[in-house]
Amino acid sequence: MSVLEGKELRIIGFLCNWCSYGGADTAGVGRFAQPTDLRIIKLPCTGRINPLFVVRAFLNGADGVLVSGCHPRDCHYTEGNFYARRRLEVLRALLPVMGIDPARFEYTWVSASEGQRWRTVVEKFTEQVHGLGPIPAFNSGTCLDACLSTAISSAPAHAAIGETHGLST
Amino acid sequence: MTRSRYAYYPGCSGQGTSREYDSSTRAMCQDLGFELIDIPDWNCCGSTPAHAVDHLLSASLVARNLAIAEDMDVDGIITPCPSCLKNLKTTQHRMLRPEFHAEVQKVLGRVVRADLPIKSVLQVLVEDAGIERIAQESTAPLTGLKVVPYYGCIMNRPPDVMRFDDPENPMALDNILTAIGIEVLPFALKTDCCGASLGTTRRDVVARLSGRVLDAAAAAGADAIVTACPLCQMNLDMRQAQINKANGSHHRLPVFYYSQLIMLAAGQLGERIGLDKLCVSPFSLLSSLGSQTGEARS
Amino acid sequence: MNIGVFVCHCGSNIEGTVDTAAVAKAAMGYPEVVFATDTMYACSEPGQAGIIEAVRNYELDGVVVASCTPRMHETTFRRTLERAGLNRYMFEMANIREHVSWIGKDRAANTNKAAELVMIAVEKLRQNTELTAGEFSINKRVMIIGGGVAGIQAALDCADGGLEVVLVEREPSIGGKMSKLDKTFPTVDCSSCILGPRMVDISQNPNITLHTLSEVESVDGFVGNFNVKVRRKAAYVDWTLCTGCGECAAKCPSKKTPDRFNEFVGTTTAINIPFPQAIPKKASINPAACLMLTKGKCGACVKVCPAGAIQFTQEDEIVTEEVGAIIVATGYDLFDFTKYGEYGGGRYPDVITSMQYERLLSASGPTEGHIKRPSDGKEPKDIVFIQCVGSRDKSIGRPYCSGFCCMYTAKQTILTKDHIPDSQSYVFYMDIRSPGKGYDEFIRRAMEEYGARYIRGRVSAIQPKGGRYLIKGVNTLMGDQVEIEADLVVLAVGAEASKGAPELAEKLRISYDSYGFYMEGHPKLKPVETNTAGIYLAGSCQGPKDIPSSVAQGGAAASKVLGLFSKDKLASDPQISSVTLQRCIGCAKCQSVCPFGAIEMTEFRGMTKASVIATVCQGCGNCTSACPQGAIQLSHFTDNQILAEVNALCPY
Amino acid sequence: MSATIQTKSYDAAFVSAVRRESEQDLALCYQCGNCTAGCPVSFAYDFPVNQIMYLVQTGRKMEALSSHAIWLCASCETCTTRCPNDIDVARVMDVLRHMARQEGLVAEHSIHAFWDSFLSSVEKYGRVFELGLMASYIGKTGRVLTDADLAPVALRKGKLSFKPHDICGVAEVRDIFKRYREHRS
Repeated sequence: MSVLEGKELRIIGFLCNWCSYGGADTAGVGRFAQPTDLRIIKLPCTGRINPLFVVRAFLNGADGVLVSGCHPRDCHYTEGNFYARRRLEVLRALLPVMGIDPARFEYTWVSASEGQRWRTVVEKFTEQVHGLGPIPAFNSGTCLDACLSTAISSAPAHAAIGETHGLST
Repeated sequence: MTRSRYAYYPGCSGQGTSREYDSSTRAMCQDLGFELIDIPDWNCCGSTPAHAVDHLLSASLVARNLAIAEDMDVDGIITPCPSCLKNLKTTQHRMLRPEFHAEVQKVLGRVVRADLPIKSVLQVLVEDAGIERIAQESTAPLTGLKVVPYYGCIMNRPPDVMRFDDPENPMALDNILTAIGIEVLPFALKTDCCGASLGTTRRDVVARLSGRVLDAAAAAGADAIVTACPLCQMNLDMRQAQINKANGSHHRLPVFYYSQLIMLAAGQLGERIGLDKLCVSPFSLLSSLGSQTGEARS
Repeated sequence: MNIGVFVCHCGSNIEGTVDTAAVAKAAMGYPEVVFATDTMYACSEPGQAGIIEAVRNYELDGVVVASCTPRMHETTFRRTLERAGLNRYMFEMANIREHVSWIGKDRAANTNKAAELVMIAVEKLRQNTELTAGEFSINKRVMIIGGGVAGIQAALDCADGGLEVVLVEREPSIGGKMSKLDKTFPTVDCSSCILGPRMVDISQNPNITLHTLSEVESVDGFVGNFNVKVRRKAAYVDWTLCTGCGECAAKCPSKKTPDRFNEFVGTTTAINIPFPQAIPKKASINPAACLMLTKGKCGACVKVCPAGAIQFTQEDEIVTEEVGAIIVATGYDLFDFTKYGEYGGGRYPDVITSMQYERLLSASGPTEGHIKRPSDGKEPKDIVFIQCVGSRDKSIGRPYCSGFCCMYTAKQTILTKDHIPDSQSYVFYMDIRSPGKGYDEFIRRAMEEYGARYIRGRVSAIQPKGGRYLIKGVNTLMGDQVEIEADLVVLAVGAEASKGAPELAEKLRISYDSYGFYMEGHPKLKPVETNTAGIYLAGSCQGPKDIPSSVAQGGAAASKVLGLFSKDKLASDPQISSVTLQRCIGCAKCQSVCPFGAIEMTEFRGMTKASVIATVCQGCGNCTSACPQGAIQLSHFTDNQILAEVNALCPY
Repeated sequence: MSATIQTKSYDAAFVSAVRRESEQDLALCYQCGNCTAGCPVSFAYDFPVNQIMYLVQTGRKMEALSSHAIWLCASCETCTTRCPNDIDVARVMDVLRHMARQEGLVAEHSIHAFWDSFLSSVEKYGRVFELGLMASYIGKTGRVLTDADLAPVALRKGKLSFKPHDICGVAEVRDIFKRYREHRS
């Protein structure tokens, strides 16, 4: 199985369990129609997101990655989303170096009550990614993405995570 | 205060029925250090008829003036007339939509950015000059004069387009008039409609609506009404006789433009202030004040 | 591993726009899937039986259910697995209802998406390991935040259930909004007569500790073991000595002090007891108004206080309370109508709020229950009531219906007629919302027996007119404009979230909606729960409610706490972090990012290693993201588990 | 009053046209009547403004477009300012006038005539020429005595000039009208 050829692009969503996943549910309960591209991976907290998850998604062919958590100060774990913001800001800065258009990456805050807002976020981001089209393949790129990709493909996952030292905190 | 340059849009009535508003406004701005440069060869914004007939036509007529002003190296466009102001700002607001912007340029036949700040003279007076400044200028405060401030309906409506003062209880005029020694009475009809352009076509409507304003002003114990709108002023002043006739009332309330009173309080008199252009003569009222202005008149 | 996949129709909810059979068929192609089927209602009795049967027949060691959101049925199915003899964590859910069938019309796209979500679930499950919950003991005390009628009910029910209760109230007295009401609908019985005794019960119940004039400062810990710091604000009176005799208030010279309890109708003294039935009946000083505290001279109260209780030097004090559960009952506030310029924006003295009117009606109010105009103290004859002030109004960010205004307005017209027989009430309404027991009959009585004139339409402007007010409205049923001259205008102001509600939510780590009302666990099935274990809601803090509903929720929340405390130990969530010692380099990054201080650095064969305090870890996984070695991993959300999902979606 | 059969009276094309032209969604209107309550000209209307909105909501094109109300609206923006659902009611009234004009359903001829005279004055001179405007208006309506009482006053006060204030760029203004007509045709 893969994306519907021509119709969809590959968009991955990393959502925290308490706010944004709930917001996506609220949107569903409200029957707020959305584009079908997005595939959601549920995490306890955006603080659990290691930037390498996002990088891995891109290097493996994701056309867009959306991260969504609780509003600042509304985090179920008090401050997980602050750590996430810091890490993802660093990541955003690094994406161009890896030859990835930062517009393919978005992180936002949606609470469990904001079904409408979630719909808008999904519509906007999907449109944005479709505007950019499919991500170019990563066969020969900058030396950085070369070594990153080898690091990730060769080493077992947790070791690869080791490479993210700089991004971690 | 940094001396600001503004493109000035007088509006058609400024050349006709509200000459005194135009001239006293120019005088006032000069005194307060605004540099007004008329938008060269400006055209009528189409007023109510244009937007009542077609929004594209209305916007295109406005846009010609915007386009000319954009070549002028000014801080913004200002106009004394709320009706013109509404057309200017509404056009700018609607042109935020790219499709509409394109349509307008097509009809206008030239490029227009529609990005210059657009304000009423009243707004720049409050924001650039400031109440204190106006108070300082008033060497001959009009103490003893009791007025109601009449803003008219569209000076700050709709709020999200006009973005100035409170749409239900505006205070700009109140504050200015108080600053020049005038007693401003509380007035509930501040923003009620006078009947506007229906004056010619449906006199009955204006008689009723402007009648209410005159009645309320009299009931409040005002010696005069102060306006910031040519159309309001015309309906209340020039048509006051018509209204009295229609309603069996006997009002003789002078209807000033605020700019006239500011100049009066600044000890300025004569042609530019154009008190003699008011249909309901204010002179007996002014002389009764016994203030130096009064004596100067009598 | 043998994996079974069950794709739910949920009647037509999913099947309507997803080909569940095709999804099941696709699932058969996924690694280690030995059984896949579609099923009508996976959560139903036969549905669950089908899962158990399949587990036995196909020797499954893991199950994926593709149906609704895990927030709905994850626990249901985990129990099913346990009944089938599997570990409850050898289970994954694919949310193909809220995230697929309900948000997309295109059946082909939905089916494809659903199949992919199932694929992620399978790949995740392949990485799952059996987890077993530990146990921890709980502190069977409960804190109730908010002493309105909901909080009072919850406190009394918990105390009667044998629990130790700590009741925290922001104001000097408990009683909340209800204590300000004169009468209650639809029975028109006296508010303080029915609430008063309950308030007394609170003060007399040995199981209840009462902190009034107090606010929650901080909340630490988790279900079973919360640690709450409460700020007891200075009353400048030693309440252990104060007898509530009221001598101080009688002698206090600053008589022009704004009267909060009376909604600022009339004034009070700087030192006062807010109202006769106040609990606790203790005096407190308003520091902003007290001459001694502002100017350093006076002290009249000190001279007259027989108990010598006045203490100008008193300071705020922080009290720490250990509790196992918290009930939030912080209520609501009233909409600030000054946002409506067309209603005078607060400039007209005789345009008042419905709550101010209650105080005018109340025998214990500033006018001893005589209706008098604030401006001149005259008795009004023509009174206009305007409904939906701050309700159902998008333009000022209050699109919701406050629910109770229709009812209290009807009540107020009835009381008005009782107080002033020759008066006439007019009510401008948009719709009448009276869906309670005996409610609509009550509205009818207001019109039929008490002659209140209801006008269907909104009011556009209120303008002063010769000492009275001109109300310019519309009668939409006739399509004409209405002008009424009235002596008094009462605005039926709507409800909004209590001031500071978001800040408190952040301390409690519960979520709130865009208006500041707290989010319940599930709109239908978990009305008094929150998504934070051990924290419950009661009353209007969750959304506008009338008295009966608030009382019902108070009781409901109490029963939830009693249920929680019925066990001596709680099962701990095994989805927590653990350290692989060989990999840990003792850099303490994990410790520095842990929001809960759940990580301590320990010595292991002479080397520093991180170790997780199981009972403290809340399972956010922040440490796992921070660890440069991948040494500390959050169970059930390990790097490998998440990357398995990513790889499944992004194959090359 | 004869019964209106909703299924037949609902003109979907009209409803969507109003929505498109005004950029306002009348589904948001819950008929509180606030627009009517504050409308200064309501006393002169055949349909109060909330009923005009209702006619649009229910797709009753003919009644809406042939009403007098849409012409009498003074564009004072009170309704727009106070609508609890943030509907720009005045703009909808404008759009209805535009449509009525296109459909040749003009209920208030004098107003229609005044606007035409006004605009043709603008088209002719670039700015409004009051005397010319009045003359043309009187010509169109035959209302010989319109404001006859005002003219002398205005003249004495030097507020009416006998010669039009025409501008150099009048050709540009005429082109605007020309291109606008082409664009609309």
